Amino acid sequence: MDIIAGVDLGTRSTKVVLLDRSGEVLGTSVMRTRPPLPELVDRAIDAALKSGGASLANVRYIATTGFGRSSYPERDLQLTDVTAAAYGAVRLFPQTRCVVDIGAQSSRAIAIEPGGRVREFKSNDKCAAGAGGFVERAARYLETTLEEVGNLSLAADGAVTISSVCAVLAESEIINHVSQGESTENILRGVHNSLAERAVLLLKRVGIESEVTLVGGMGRQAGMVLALEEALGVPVNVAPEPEIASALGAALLGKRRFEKAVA
Amino acid sequence: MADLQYQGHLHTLQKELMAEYYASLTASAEGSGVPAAYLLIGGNPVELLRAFDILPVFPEVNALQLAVRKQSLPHIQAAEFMGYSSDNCAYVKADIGMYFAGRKTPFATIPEPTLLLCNYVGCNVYLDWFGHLSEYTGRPAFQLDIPFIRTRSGTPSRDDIVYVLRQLERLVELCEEITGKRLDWDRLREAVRLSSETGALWSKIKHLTKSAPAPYDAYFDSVTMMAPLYCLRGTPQGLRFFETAYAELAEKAAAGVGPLETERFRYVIEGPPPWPHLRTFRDMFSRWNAVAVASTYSTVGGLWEFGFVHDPDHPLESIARHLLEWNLTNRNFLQRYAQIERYLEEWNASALVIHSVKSCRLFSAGQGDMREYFTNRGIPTLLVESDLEDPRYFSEAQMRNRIDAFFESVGHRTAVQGAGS
Amino acid sequence: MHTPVLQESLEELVERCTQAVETPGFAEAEAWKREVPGRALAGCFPVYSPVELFHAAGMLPVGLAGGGNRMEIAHADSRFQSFVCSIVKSTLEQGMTGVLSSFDALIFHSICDPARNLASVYARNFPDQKVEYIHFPQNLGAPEATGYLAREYERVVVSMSELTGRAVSFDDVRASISIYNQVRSVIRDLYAIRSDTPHLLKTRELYPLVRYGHLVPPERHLEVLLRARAMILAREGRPKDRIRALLAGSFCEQPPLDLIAAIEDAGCYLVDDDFLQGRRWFTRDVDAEADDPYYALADAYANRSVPCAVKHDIRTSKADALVERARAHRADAVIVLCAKFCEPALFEYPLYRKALQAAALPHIALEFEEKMWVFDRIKTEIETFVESLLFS
Amino acid sequence: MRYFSGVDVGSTQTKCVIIDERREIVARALIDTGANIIRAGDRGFAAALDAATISRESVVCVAGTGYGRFKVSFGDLQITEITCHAKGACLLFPGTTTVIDMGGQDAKAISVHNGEVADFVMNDKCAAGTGRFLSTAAEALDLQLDEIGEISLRARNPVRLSTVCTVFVESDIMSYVAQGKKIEDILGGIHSAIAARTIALARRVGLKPEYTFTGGVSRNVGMVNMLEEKLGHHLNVCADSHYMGAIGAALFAREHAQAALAG
Ligand SMILES: Nc1ncnc2c1ncn2[C@@H]1O[C@H](COP(=O)(O)OP(=O)(O)O)[C@@H](O)[C@H]1O
Ligand SMILES: Nc1ncnc2c1ncn2[C@@H]1O[C@H](COP(=O)(O)OP(=O)(O)O)[C@@H](O)[C@H]1O
Ligand code: SF4
Ligand code: SF4
Ligand code: SF4
Repeated sequence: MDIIAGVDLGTRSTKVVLLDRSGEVLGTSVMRTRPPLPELVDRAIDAALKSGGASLANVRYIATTGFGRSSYPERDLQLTDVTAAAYGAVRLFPQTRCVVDIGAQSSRAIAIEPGGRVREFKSNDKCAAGAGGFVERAARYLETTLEEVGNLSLAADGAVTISSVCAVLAESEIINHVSQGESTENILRGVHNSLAERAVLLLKRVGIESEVTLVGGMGRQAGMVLALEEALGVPVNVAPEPEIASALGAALLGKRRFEKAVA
Repeated sequence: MADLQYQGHLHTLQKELMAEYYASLTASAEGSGVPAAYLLIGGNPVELLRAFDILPVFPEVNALQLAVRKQSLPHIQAAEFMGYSSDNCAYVKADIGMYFAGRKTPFATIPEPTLLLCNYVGCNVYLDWFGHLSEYTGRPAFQLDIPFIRTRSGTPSRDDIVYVLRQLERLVELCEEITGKRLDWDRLREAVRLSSETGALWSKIKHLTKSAPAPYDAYFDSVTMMAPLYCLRGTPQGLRFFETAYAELAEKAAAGVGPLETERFRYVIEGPPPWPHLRTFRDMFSRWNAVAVASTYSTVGGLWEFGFVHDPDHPLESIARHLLEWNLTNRNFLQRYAQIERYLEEWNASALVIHSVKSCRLFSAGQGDMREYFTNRGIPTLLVESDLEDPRYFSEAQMRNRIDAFFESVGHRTAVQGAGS
Repeated sequence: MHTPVLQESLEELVERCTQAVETPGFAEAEAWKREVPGRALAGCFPVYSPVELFHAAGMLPVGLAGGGNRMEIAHADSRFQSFVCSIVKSTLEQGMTGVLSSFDALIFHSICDPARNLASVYARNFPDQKVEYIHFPQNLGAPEATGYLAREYERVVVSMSELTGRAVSFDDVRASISIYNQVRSVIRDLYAIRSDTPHLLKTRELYPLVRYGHLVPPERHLEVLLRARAMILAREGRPKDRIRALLAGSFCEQPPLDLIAAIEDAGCYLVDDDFLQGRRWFTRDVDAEADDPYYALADAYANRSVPCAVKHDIRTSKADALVERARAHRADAVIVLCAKFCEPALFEYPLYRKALQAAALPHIALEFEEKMWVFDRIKTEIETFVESLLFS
Repeated sequence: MRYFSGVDVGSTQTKCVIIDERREIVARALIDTGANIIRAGDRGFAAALDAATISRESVVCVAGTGYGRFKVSFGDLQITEITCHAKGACLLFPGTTTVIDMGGQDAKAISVHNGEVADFVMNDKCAAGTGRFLSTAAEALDLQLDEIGEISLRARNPVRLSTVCTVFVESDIMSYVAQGKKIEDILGGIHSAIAARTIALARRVGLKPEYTFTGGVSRNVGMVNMLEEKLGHHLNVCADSHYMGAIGAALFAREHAQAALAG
């Protein structure tokens, strides 16, 4: 059996997706990103193999993506996370025209053509709070866990406004809201709203078209999804494991190249 | 704290007259047939437009009105979607956003421009702004190029004056073309005469804050008088407004009444105000009983308090001089230092506050040097940052902290007792 | 002190120019000044500095192009805030750390608001240096503009003569126009070579060769350029499968060379750019025989200079000019690479974007800073852009 | 015995100090400000009372300082931390002429003359290069805040950062991780960048020794070292440096009470 591995070295977590020749997903894994990266990738591939019951000897092709894409010497192909996220999203939701990718430190809006080719994309600017790390810190201030954030925000009966452009200043706004007695739920919803607003801002710059697919770990947070849908006014696709989309995209493009090579 | 804000007759009259002015804009937008020219505050030849009955529209005034009413952000964002950067002047973004939103504002419908009169008085952004408006509206832009003051003496050269006069003459021709009327020199002289009287009153009003307590706040209350200074200058209504304002403020000065119950600190302030948070910002000073006795911002449309008056006998030449020489934004940075120094001395102020705005690099770029300059001269100087139009750049807690710390240190020990809120 | 260049290989020549460009300081210009007593240096802030005038006055016009990414800003950021572009700060920093102390005059002009204020701040902090400010008319095409600029140029020359104690004749100005015409002409050739055969000349090489001219006398630059041109024409190679891209927006503050290299490494041939280095701002030669050479220079600026964000000419649309240039160079894509916080450049973008979209030319907008040192984020953007064009 | 207290409710941590009439410190307390800024002042004060084993009533005057100074509802007066740090520094190090305070969200340089604030500057609105920056760096590298200083001392080839933007520093750090740079070199670079920025700040009030370093970051040996190295001068730092704002506030409380008594 030939296995193609897609590895997404994200700033917060490293994701692996294994595909067989027919394009079926054989296994996945997610690990916290920690140096040294090459060993980390080995371990992550190993974990994915275990989850799929296959062995390392079968891994024929490795495509990497994410900030650490060039730090794994064994890679066959490297792709940026934008390209990878686009192809991953289309595999998950074939009608996708726009992808919102919110990772730990970056957020992007990608407009794609049918099939996954990137037409235009826009990353968050300097001085723009707008990624998962912000939520993580907000969660810490509010003395709650990342896993609870999504549902808490969903349960909000209102939302505070967070208007600062800089994530750091936005955090002081959060503190301000807390001291004014705002509920944790409403503050978290405010955080999600502000992220959603920024994502829409990016999307507007590339041109919004349906369907919109949200990928990246933030898709795990139900409140985030709702906020994005409200801000956009259209439903948003989210996969059960939204964080692996880029790894999946990398694996798919890797598979294409691999087949060309064997053919 | 609302009671700390003083609302005199001049405020009511201002509202009335500005409402009339805005009604005339709406009428023009709705087809009254009165042509409208967009022009810029920084040194504006509004008198010339009066002579042709062309309605002056100041996009900057519109933008700041939007900000004061907390309506600027959606327009700014709309412009950002078009590709404008977060680092572009937010006045421009708010204006362009508003333009594409149908030119409707809570105070008026802004007419399409018949003429885009770009008076380049220092700010390079003006050129881009009106260039883009020209692209979007399809209307011609007239670039009135005002050479920057480069002489040590601070006066323009003969070449400069002749150059501006030539351009003003071409502008007259253009206005004649637009309106189909010949320039009526008597009307121009009349407009310039009204301006000269208005300017003289404005200058007297500015000198009133030399008395202690200052009868009004030369920053927060001055801005009330600035809109009529641009939008109504050269008209009888404009003159009436300044007569009323002067009478009222002179009376207060004579009676020893100020905008606050007590006047503890007299300071000079540099930089445009944070329009979206004007009230909050004002309160930060009021609670320290600090009064601005002079502000550079109130001289962006013209600098009258140091002796300039329009000359009805030489209307075009005096307009040229106003544009070239008697304008904060066409003067170099060091002339601005000198202006502040005069304020500190002659208006008897003991501190300088610099409000640095991200949007306006013309005003702000280099204010760190200004801080350095005045600090080295022993003037307590505070530099704070936010923006004049974009509400996102105002961090209330940070701002309050800096202002409190500043007045604590200016007031030394006595501050300890005064600091409670 | 002129090291002969005739024996050097092209690579050595490029390396030498690269070193000169990347090393902070102005060693060659200072050496030139020391050679003969009475020589003077003029530091010219970007973009359209009329270098011919300073040359005619017996000075060496040195282009100020910021501090690059090897210099730490430790003083100047106390004077200019965080939202001001880097070159303004790095120029002042160079002043404050003594790097500009051998300059006799510094010249600024009306390109943007921070540059204008910098002129004042610089003058205040360094009262011993002469600071001139040139007003460029902003109403190009107006009948009175060119004449006004010609008189402005004359005023500047008089001011420089006061400094050098040397009267400047029309012939002096004509001679200077002529030498810079020659330099520009070779640069135009090199740009044409790169556009026609980008595999023979990388921007990574062309850039330092051209910018070297900001640091040395034009006579010396001409010698280097001629030698380089001969060697480039002798090069051989095969064109590769690359994206032909045009670069716009970097007319003032300069991107680090590594960034230019990174763009090329991502799979682009840069076939044209608007680095206004090498004083390549006129589209053709300035009349070196004119009766009034000042008028000729002013006319060249007013009527025959390349469009750029800091020049406002309502007769033409800069966005249309960009599309035309892209077409003329058969570019597949446009990279709008502008300096962070550079308001003039940022103002161009919405109109560029509109025009490029209408012309169906793919583009990407990126911001850089001269002090950039880590390029990962921007590389990702460029690579994605290239991938999106390749996978189409 | 009459006691006086200073409560410094900072953006990150709340510090409380109780002094007696002879200006001796009798108790200190340090807690995380956390979500509930109102409670933070109370909790801090209670902890200090506990440590001092005295009753609330024996504290005759309480001064609030820090970002949350207005939230110290039981306080008798409020003073900004700038004034307080200067005051505290002059008590512990009477020769102080320049105070460098690095806290969670602000870096400040204060020039002191006769025990009074003569001039002060803070980092511009941008929160780049403050204590928050260090904690973000620690998080990105998965380290504890109190170990990074120590580790940075081992740097041999410190990296150069291209930004001190707190939002983007994580991705810079991760790029270096991807390049396989050593953790100590990355940390060395971070400390160096912040120290340089802080000194640039201090230069605005004039670099006049003697320097006293206050605020939470003064606990970071790496930063102390780096600042001393770059300044070429010794910094006054002691175990109480982190409490300096609270100490200053307590001194003001004492003066206030005495003035009230006299008046
Ligand atoms: N299981 C989860 N529950 C809630 N939020 C999560 C979860 N996993 C990740 N996130 C959120 O998603 C963000 C981005 O995660 P990820 O896409 O893995 O980042 P990156 O690819 O940049 O490393 C995290 O910062 C976090 O806020
Ligand atoms: N044990 C420690 N070791 C190193 N740094 C520390 C330690 N404790 C706190 N800090 C630093 O101090 C900062 C908080 O400082 P502090 O002066 O209390 O700030 P604030 O007054 O804004 O809350 C933290 O962001 C952290 O960087
Ligand atoms: S710290 Fe905040 S304000 Fe400063 S550069 Fe970064 S994002 Fe912008
Ligand atoms: S940059 Fe300043 S002067 Fe120019 S338009 Fe903007 S706010 Fe006005
Ligand atoms: S980079 Fe832009 S903003 Fe900076 S000096 Fe040059 S033109 Fe002006």
